[in-house]
Amino acid sequence: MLVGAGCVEKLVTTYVLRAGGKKGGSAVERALTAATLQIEDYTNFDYNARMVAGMHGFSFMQVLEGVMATDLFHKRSFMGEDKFRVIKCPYTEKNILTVPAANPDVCIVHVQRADKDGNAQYWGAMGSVAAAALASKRIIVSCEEIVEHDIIQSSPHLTIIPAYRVDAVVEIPWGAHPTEVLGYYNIDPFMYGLFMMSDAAADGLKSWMDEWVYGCVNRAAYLDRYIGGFGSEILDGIKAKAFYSAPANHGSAFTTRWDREGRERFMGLTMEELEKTFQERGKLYE
Amino acid sequence: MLVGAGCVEKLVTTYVLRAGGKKGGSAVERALTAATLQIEDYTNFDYNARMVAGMHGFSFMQVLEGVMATDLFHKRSFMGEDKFRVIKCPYTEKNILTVPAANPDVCIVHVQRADKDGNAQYWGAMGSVAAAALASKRIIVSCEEIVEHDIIQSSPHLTIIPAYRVDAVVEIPWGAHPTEVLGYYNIDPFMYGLFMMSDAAADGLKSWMDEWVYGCVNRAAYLDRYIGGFGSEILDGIKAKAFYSAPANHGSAFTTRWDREGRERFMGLTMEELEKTFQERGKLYE
Amino acid sequence: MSKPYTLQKLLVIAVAKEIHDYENVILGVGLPTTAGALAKALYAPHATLMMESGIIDFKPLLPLNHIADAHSCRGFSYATDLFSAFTMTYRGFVDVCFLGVGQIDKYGNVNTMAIGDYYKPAMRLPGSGGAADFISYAKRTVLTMLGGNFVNKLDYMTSPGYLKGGDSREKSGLFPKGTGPSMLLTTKGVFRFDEKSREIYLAQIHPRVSIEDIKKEVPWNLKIAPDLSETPRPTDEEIDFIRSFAPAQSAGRELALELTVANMMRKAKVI
Amino acid sequence: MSKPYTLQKLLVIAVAKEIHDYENVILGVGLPTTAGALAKALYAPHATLMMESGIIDFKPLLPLNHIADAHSCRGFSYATDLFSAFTMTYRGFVDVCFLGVGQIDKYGNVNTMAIGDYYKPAMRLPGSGGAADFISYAKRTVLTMLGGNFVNKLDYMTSPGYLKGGDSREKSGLFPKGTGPSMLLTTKGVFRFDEKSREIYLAQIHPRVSIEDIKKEVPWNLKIAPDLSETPRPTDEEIDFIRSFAPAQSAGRELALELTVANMMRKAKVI
Repeated sequence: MLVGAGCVEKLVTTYVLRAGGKKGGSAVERALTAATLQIEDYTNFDYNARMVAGMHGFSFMQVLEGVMATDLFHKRSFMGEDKFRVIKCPYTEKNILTVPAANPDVCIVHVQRADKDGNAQYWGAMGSVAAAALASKRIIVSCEEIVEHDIIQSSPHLTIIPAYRVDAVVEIPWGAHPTEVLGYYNIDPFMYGLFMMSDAAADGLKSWMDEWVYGCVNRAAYLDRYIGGFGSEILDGIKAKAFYSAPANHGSAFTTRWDREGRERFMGLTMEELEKTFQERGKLYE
Repeated sequence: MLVGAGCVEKLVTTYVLRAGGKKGGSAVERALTAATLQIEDYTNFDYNARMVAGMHGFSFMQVLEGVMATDLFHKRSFMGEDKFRVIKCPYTEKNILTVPAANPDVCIVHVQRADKDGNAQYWGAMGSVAAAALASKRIIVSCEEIVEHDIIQSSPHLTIIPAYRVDAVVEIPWGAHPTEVLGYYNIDPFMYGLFMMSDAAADGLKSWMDEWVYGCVNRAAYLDRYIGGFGSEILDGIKAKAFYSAPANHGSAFTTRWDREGRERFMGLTMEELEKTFQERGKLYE
Repeated sequence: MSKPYTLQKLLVIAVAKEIHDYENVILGVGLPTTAGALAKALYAPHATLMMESGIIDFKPLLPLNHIADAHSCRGFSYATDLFSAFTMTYRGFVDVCFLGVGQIDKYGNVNTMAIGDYYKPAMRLPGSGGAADFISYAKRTVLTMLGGNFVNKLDYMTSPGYLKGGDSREKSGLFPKGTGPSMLLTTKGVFRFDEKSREIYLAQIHPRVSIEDIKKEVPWNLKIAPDLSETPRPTDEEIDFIRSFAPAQSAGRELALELTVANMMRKAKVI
Repeated sequence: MSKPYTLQKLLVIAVAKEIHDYENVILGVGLPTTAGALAKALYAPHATLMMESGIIDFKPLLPLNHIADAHSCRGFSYATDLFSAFTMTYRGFVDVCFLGVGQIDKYGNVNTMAIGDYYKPAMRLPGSGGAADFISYAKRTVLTMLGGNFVNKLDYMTSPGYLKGGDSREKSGLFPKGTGPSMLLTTKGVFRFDEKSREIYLAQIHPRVSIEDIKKEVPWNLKIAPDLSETPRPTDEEIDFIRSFAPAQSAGRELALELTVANMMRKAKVI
C-alpha cells in the first residue's frame, strides 16, 4: 500500500504479495517496471536476523550459509557489499555468513491488549513481531483493548514489549481490519478480497485508497463507512468465539513476612518482640 | 552438591554459592584448595550466550565487550584461548568479543507442567532455562504435573520445550523441594537451611547427602523421610495459594469452512451444490 | 469404485503421502496445509506440523490464509518465534518441508523471485520468504509447481536444489548431507531426482495426462522412470476429508474465485 | 523525634535514595531489593524494577531469596530471558544497578571472585554473576560493601569501575560515555567518585562513626568531601516500611540467623 501510494523509494523485503495470480500484479511490480523503486531481497530468516541483531544492540548477526549458493547472495542492489558479508568463525574456522543489524526508526504494532503504560500483550503466531518492535527506535502500540495493569501483571509471558520501550499506546477496536486478530476477529474475506482485487491494477488500488484511506478522517470513520455501506452482519460473523488459555498459577504461599499471628515467619517473633530484642542487643539508634 | 560428591573435575561457572558467609565455605572452595577441581569463570550473560549459540546451532556468539577490561577475560584456565576470542565486526570494524557455543550432553529440567509427549510449560523467571534445555543434546523433563494435551494446546506461550526435543518426561510432585516452584510451593526454609548449614563444611555436606540423597531410594522415600521426621506442617505452610493468569482468548470465529446451514463460507454453496458444479464444469475424474 | 474426485484432490493426496508418521513438518500455505491436515488425519497422526511463524504442533481445521494464521487451528503446543523456527531447521530437526515453484531447472534449483531481469522484472514473483533456508536444511523438500515452468536456466536462483547435479550440493560444504529436494509435484505428474546424477525424472503420471503432454513442457530430454506408474486413485476416505476440509481448494483457484465473487455479490447490500 | 532504627535500615534508605522516579532499575538480592521496594513505595512510584532473570517491572512484597525468585511479588509486567535482560542493558535502557563488593580499589574497580590466588584461593567469593556486564553498561552503578575491604590492588578484577582513574574508562572504548560506579555504601559511610580524577572519596558518614574509623580501613590517604555530612536520620515512614517489609534484614545477618535457628529448633519435631 505504501509502495502504491508512492511513499517508498527503496524497499528491503523478503516477500511480495501478488494479487490475482499470473494475470494480476502488484504495486511493487509496477514500481520496479517503472524504475521508481529499488529493491533488496532477503530470506525471511535473514531479514529477521537483522532485526534480532538490532534488538540486542549487536552490529551484525550470523545467518544460515546455504543462501551463499543463491542469487540472494550474489545479486545485490543499493546495499552492495553490506547486504551480506562473510567472516571466519574464530573457533571452527568455517565461513560464517552475516547480515548487518537493522534498527527501524519507528514500529507501529497492533496487539490484542496493553495497559495504559504501554505493556503490550500479543499471542498467536510470534513470527518476528517482538524483534521488529524491540529493534525499532520508537514504538507505537495500537491494541484492541487497553486493560487494567493487573491483567498484564498476572500474565507476563504474553507481554512482548515492556512499557519503558513504548512511546505511545492507542486503543483501536477492529484496528487490524480487514486482517485478523486472534481471539478478537477473523480476516474479513469480503473487504480483504476487495483490496486484493483493487491491488491487481494501479488505478484500482488508487481508488480503493481514495475511498478507504484518504476518504476516512480516522478509524471510526472507516468503520462507519464500512457498516453504513455493507451492514454489520459480516463483522458479526467474523467475531471470535471464546477459547481461553489454561491459566498459569503465579501464586506463592504468602505475600508478607508476617504470619497470621503476626509473627515473622523465619524468626517467630512479633514486631514488638523483635524491636525489644534489637534494644536489648544495643542495635537501636535513637 | 556434585562438586562435594567428587563428580566434577572441571567446572565452568558464573556464580558459586557460599554457605555461612565469611566464616563458612563451599564445596567448590574446598575442591579448589585441594587442587581436585579446575575452574573457568564467565559472567552470567557470557555463559548464557554460549548456550544460546548452541541452541541455535551457531558455533559462537558475540558478547558484551566490557568484560575485556577484566580478569574474566585475562585469567583463563583449561579453556585457554578458546575461553574468549576477539573478531572484527565486518560492517563497523569494531572489536567483537565472542564465546564458543556450548551444547551440554544432557539437561534435566524441572517445570510446572508438561503433557505426556513432553511439551514442557514453565513460567516465572525465565532466566536461561529454555536456552540450557534447547542447547542440550538430550532433555529430561521432570514436572509437578503431567496434564492433558489440550491444556498445553490452549496455552502455547507457556511452553518452553517442544515435545520433539524431549527424551523423557517424569511426573514428580515436590520435585524441586527444598527449592521452589512458582504456583506450587515456596522454598522450604527449614530444609534449605539444613542443607546450607551442612554445606559450610565437607563432613557436614557428606552426612546430609548420606541421609537425603544416598539414603533415599527414590523421591517418594525422600518425602516420606521428610514428613516422617519433621511432620507435614511445614510443607502445608509453603503450598502456593491461587493467583491465576488472566487468560488469552485463542478462539476464532469458526472452525470449519461450512456455516450452520451447511454452506461453504466463501462460495455460499452446500457440498452437494458444489459437487454438482464440479460435474457441470467437467472437473470430476470418475 | 470410489467416489469421483477433482484433480486438486489428487495433488493434495500425492503430497500428503510424503509426510510420514512421527516426522517434523514445515507446511506452507495452500496445498501443503491441506496435505498436512490430510496426513495428520489419515496417515501420520503423530507428525508434528509447524509453520515458520512459530506455530509448532498444530492440527489445521481450516486452510490457512497465510503463514502466521493461528485462526485455522484450535491452539497449538509451542509458540516460538521465526528466528528459532529456522535455527531449529538449521540444526536438523525438520524432516520435510514444502515449497512452491515459479521456475525449476534440471537439478531442482528453484526460482520464486522474478521472471526476466531481477531489477526490472517482466513478472515479480513473491520472493524467497522462508524457501531458501528451508530447502537448505530440511532433510527432504517437496516442491509443488502448479503454474510455473521447467527451464534450462533460471532467471534467478532463489532456492538451492542439487546445484549442478551429482555431488555438487554436498561438495559445496554449505548443506548437511542428504538434504535437498525429494520430489516435484505438478498438475501433470510426480517427479523425483536420480540418486547419483541428481537429475529430475518423471516418476508418476496423473490420470488423463500423456508422457508427451509432460515432455513438451520440459526443454530438455526428460528422463522417465522405468517403473513409471499412474498416480493412485484417491480413496473415499481421502476424498471425503479434502471435500470437507478445503472445499475451495478442491475447486481449484479460478473456479473458487468465480464462485466466491458471485456469492459476495449476492450477499453485500451495496458494492 | 522519630522512631529508633537499626543501622541496617539506615543503609537501605541510603541506597533507596539513589533510585529516581521513572528510572529502570536492576536490583540484586538482599539490601538492593529492600531499597527498591522502599523507593517504589515512597520516592519513585514509577520506577521499573527488574531482576536479570527476566522479571521486569515488579513490586517486591517480600525480600527475594535469589535473582530468579518470582515468589516474592504478585506477578510482573514482562517475562523476558536473561539474554535479553543483558542486551537491553547493553543498549542503554538501564539507569541504575546494584552490585555487592568483596574488594574495591581507589577507582571503584571491584573483586567478587576470590581472595588470594584465583586458581587456588584463600577464599572463593561468588564470582561475577551479572556484575561485570551490568557495571559496564548501566548508566549508574551503586556498590554496596558490607563485609569487604578497600585494597590498593585487587586480587582479581571482576567488575570494571574507572580502571586507572581519570578518563581511562572512557578512553578504553569499551564502555558507553557516562557509565560507571556512582556510589559505594559501607556500614560506615557513603562514598562517591571525583568527577575528574575518578578517585573515591567519603561523602557521608553514618551516625556513631568517626572519620578515623573509616580512614583506618583504607590503605591510602582517603579524600574527604569538603561538605561531608552525616547520613540523614530515617523518617518514621521509612522505618515502618522496612520493619514490615524486611524484618530479618533490619536485624542484620548474624542476629537474624541466630533468631531463625532458635525458632526452627522450637518448631521442628525432630532435628
